[in-house]
Amino acid sequence: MEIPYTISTRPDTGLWNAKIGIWLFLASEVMLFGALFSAYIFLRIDAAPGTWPHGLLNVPVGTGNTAILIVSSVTVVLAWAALKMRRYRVYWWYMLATISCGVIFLTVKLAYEWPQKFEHFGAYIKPDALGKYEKYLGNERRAEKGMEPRIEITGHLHSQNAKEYEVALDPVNADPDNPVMDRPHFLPLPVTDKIATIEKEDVERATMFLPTHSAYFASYFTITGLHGLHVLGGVLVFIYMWLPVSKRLYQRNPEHLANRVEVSGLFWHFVDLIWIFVFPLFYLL
Amino acid sequence: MNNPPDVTQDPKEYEEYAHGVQKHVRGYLMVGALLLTFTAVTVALSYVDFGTRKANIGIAMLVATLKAGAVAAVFMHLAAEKRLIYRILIFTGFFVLGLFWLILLAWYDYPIFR
Amino acid sequence: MDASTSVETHQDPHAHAAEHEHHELGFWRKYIFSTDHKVIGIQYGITGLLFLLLGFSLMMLMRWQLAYPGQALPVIGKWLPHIFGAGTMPDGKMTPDFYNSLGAMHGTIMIFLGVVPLAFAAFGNFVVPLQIGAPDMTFPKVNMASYWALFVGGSIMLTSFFVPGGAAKSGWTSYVPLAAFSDAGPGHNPVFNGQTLWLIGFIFLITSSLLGAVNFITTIIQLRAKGLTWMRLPFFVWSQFVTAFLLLLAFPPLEAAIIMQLMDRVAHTSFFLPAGLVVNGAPVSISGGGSPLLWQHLFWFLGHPEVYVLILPAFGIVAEILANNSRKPLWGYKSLVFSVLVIGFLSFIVWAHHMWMTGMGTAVSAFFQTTTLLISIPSVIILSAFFISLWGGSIRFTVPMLFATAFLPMFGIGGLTGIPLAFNSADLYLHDTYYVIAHFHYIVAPGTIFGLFAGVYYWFPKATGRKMNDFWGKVHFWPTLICMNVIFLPMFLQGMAGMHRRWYDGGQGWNVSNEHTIWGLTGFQWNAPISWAAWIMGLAQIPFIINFFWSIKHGEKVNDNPWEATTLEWTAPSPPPHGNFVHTPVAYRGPYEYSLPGRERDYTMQNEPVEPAERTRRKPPAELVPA
Amino acid sequence: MNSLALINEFLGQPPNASSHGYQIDHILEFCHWFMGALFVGWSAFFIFVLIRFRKRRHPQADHLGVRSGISSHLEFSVVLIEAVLLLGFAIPLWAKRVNQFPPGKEALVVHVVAQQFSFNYHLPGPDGQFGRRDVGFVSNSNPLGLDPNDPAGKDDIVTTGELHVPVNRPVIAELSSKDVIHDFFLPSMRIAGDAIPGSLIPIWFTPIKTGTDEIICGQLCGLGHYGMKGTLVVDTPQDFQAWLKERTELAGGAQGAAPSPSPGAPQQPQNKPPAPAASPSPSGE
Ligand code: HEA
Ligand code: HEA
Ligand code: CUA
Ligand SMILES: [Cu+2]
Repeated sequence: MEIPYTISTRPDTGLWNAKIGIWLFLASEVMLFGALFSAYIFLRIDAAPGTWPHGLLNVPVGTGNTAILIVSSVTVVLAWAALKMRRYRVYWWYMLATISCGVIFLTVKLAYEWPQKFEHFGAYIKPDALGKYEKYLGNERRAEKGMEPRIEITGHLHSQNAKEYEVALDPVNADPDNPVMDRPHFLPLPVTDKIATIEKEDVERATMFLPTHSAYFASYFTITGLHGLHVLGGVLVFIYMWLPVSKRLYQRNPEHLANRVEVSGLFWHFVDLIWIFVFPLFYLL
Repeated sequence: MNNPPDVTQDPKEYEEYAHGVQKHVRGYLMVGALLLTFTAVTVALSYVDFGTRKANIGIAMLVATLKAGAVAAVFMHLAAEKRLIYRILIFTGFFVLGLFWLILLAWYDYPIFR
Repeated sequence: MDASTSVETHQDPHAHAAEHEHHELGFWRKYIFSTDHKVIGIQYGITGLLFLLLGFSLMMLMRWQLAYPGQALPVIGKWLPHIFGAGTMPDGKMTPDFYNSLGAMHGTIMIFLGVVPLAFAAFGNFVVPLQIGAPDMTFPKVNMASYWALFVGGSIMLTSFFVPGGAAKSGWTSYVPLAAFSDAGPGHNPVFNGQTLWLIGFIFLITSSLLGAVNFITTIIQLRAKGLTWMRLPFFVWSQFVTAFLLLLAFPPLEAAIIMQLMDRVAHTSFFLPAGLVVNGAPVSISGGGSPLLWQHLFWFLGHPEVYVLILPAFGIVAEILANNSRKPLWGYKSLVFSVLVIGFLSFIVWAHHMWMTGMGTAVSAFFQTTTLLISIPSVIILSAFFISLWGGSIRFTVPMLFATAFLPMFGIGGLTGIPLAFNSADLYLHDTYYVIAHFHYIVAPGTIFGLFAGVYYWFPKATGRKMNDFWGKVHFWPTLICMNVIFLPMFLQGMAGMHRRWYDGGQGWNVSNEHTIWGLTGFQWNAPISWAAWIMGLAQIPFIINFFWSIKHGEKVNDNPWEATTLEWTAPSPPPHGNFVHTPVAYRGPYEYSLPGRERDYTMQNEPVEPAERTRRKPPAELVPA
Repeated sequence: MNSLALINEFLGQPPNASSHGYQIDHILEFCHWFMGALFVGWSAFFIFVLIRFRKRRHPQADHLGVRSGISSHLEFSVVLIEAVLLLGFAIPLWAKRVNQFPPGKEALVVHVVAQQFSFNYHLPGPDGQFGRRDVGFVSNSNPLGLDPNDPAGKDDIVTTGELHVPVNRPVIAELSSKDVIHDFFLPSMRIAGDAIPGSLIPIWFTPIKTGTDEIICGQLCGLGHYGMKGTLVVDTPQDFQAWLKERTELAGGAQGAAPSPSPGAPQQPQNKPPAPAASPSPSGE
């Protein structure tokens, strides 16, 4: 028994099965990420002043990763087009390129970006101790300009004892009154060698840049993590379609392979599309 | 062209079809380049202060939407798809927006304050 | 009719490959890891029935505590601690935590592991491809994956009973922050605790439903037999189609919420936790900034469509059986289809009627009240159409028909009592009382469950080639019907008296209800008769279970179309072979051509070609057309 | 009591004791009459059909069945009745509940702070001003975290268990919670509202009869949920003043900001459930 319309199209819908299937699946993905983004927006508009961090991510790296995903989207359509033109070798190379892009993206994310966050340290200062750390926070100037106060001091944790943290400050806290720091994209700038001593008594909560740090990092790790899982899934599927088994399918029925590539390509583009929103939302704003 | 003719094993017809595919390839490359440019634009714009953070967010989201639109329309062939797919997507779009918009409404429509 | 059978094969050069792929499969491939929709349907069915039984058993335990709070459970009370752990029923007396676990798991199991697998996945898998004349689902392997995802999810849920601290105990709604604090903190395993396992299990259940939904929709769109146009689909297929869409689009937001709650528990984020919480007198150290209401919105965004997932398949089953046993077409087929589509659409925008008490303003509550009332209209239309369908019929009271007819007033009571809940000012008084419990149980228990029983009795001959015993079917039906009403009617009274749900002591410690009597009993005293009815109903299921298993081997053998029905599944052999049909069917007419005037038989199957003479005769005579 | 109201009584609803409660009861009555009419009508039809058209009585079914359009009239009247109930009663009633709060001077304002498993009440005392509350100050003797340095809080009344309100005067209760979601339900006042941590939800009602009633927690809040009850005492104005005075004296006499109004430890949740062997702490931690 064979299921109809796996390869050819059904006349009244003009579509083959998997095409409908993948679009339905993507529809559910739209709902999934739609809900996550909605949650992100609600948490953000609800955030108490000073608790929503800005500019903590590494923009150049993020930009690079965005470019890599876009390139991979191009290579995957080209791979599909090559199949349509029945050029298996070309297909094979484009597929390899796509897979490599996916792997690079994941590597950058998991081996570089995330660990970099884990090493970073932030201490929220208690409201009544803010004045004491004015020289790191620059709140007087910010108040004048009508900006949200800063309530957190960040950097690398140099050392700590029972009473104090010693923090090698980030540029924002090292030079808080510098107007450039009002819209900081500072992680590419290295941590300064200026060391601040913060008394534990004055600290409301101190944490590394982990999901526990704030609603912002919670969303960041959740959404990029889930997105990363999608990338991983896509890469695995592509690897399967690139291995020698695909050659056999190609020889049996090239259109079948082309359909499979189209379907997984649609998924891949969707993953790219999600990233197109993740990138500005988390990195730039 | 996204939905190829039913596979006929007639090589001549296929040749024609492959030629059609070839023409699209340039389009894909151009869209790819466009997307890369737009990425650079988004980053650049984020350094510009448009007055309020809301304005910055709005502009960045606008660019992102354009990019997403290009991916969907060209790479995902949505520019020329069958009606059925559009229908599915329209309902989905409606429901995500409903989800977002109704929660937003409920969020702010509280007696006195929350 | 053979000439026109090859719907698609002529355009598929590889169709000839079909024959030589048809080799014998081993036991594992044939019955366990099968990709045949019928086997998968049966797997789903058995799983669903077992979980229903489990969910019911949990409830029978709870009913003891409600009727006789604090008293030791006789006989089995001594054993239960050995099964569920020492802390659950010391000396046979239920602890509040265990009561809450049972309640949460009763809700979860009944809905997500009982009714959804049975009503949607089992009947959908077994019946839909047959009814649309398809050889199988479009994606058989995905179909198998979706069953196994359910299996894993269900196993995780079951496992959670046996971890220290017991299963999830924050209600099937798992409202945060309660759910975030339960089973958490020192002394609890970060993963192997009730609530976390509930969340992880849920992710598998959602995956299962999503895969199933994609498969069903694609199958219904793509694999309809030639001639089976949308308006010739049996109503059951329509209801499954809409149900699949509900699952497809409503589940992902809950999945998002579940991922976030999982992060809250495992990675200690605070998506749903605001700052400044004090638990047990100690401030909680979290970043804060989250919102408990966000969870409720995302939960009910699924939660409401989900309740229609529970009822629509039952509507479909009941429709088939009503038409068949009254020997006449469904009345108002088009308006039925239209109503079910409208329900599907509206069910996405009514969810906040579960949240009236969360401090909602006028505009939003007016919106949601309006949509909630609007959605009751198509339900009224559907139910009216069912009632009217019976008029002029020749009603046979077979066992499936008994359950299907009982479904109607039972759903009616449940649906009607939804109306006061829909008005937020009335719900102000009724919210979270037993009135709500009675409202939805009337829909899901004597409603959906009856629909499911009806479906089991109705399609059993198709799956096995044998019929279930009629006499024992009736012995199952009557006590069940009576007990259901004895269980759930008094709950309306308790609810009106203000008695609340999820009360471990059944309202014993609530002074007001103990001074105020309704029909001679106080709110609390009503618990005992209710519980007795529940236990008697438990006994009444024994004939069903025995009948079910006994009939598989020993039931009366019947032909391929024992009910003399019209839809395509009855043209296939019973049980249908791999690939379903001997001849690929073609549909020439609507699904319910019963008692066509001038025909020998009182049913005309969908694959019987229209005779030329019929064409003219089909138009009703002018004097019969309504003005 | 008009005769319509009989249906609610018949169904076991206890009497109302607030000024708006009869409106809520009216909606319930209308609903129940409406439901009753539909139920009786359809049931009669249903039973008739089942008897009249059973196979023995009517062996040959009629292909067409009902041909009149009566059902559309029926459906239309259902729509109409629902519309009337909604537009005429439910929406205006709700609007009054949430938009037209009585002016603060006229009303008695009480902050209700729920916790596992009791309700705490915070009244402003003679100065009419609520003292500041902050989690930082929460301690055994200060369950609500009243700021000891805030002069407005010196005379505040913090109590639990019994809430006294005067008859015929509007009461505004602002609901919040320290830990999980609870629901403050006053059955005889026909009013309820969720107490949600992180938000403040106001409800209001005017008692019209003196007497006592039970306060119920209407939202699952843990293992002691079933025992989370309180008492509402509606006093004559004189009695209420006396109660206030007594409480204020207690507040003034007590050490620190938080008075211990009731003998014994006020932070002990009342109606504490018997702690089961398996899980020693109320929140299930
Ligand atoms: C399958 C399940 C199902 C269905 C179909 C419905 C249908 C409806 N539900 Fe129900 N509901 C639940 C399951 C369901 N519900 C559950 C599980 C909960 C509780 C969740 C929880 O908190 O745990 C709930 C809770 C719930 C609430 C929240 C109550 C609260 O928590 O305070 C509300 C409020 O608006 C509501 C309203 C409605 C309405 C208006 C309908 C309408 O769609 C009903 C329309 C139907 C009719 C109007 C019937 C028409 C019939 C006739 C006209 C014929 C009559 C004839 C005879 C009787 C012979 N429901
Ligand atoms: C589909 C959903 C569903 C179904 C069918 C039921 C069925 C029943 N429910 Fe349940 N219930 C819920 C969903 C459901 N419930 C939910 C969501 C809650 C809220 C939970 C919460 O508070 O969080 C709830 C809560 C709830 C309560 C309130 C508890 C409390 O608040 O403290 C009570 C009290 O009596 C109750 C009773 C019953 C009873 C007596 C049945 C009976 O009708 C059961 C009937 C069952 C059967 C008749 C089983 C038949 C199956 C077989 C016989 C299998 C045969 C097997 C083989 C052949 C292999 N339920
Ligand atoms: Cu507090 Cu229930
Ligand atoms: Cu609902």
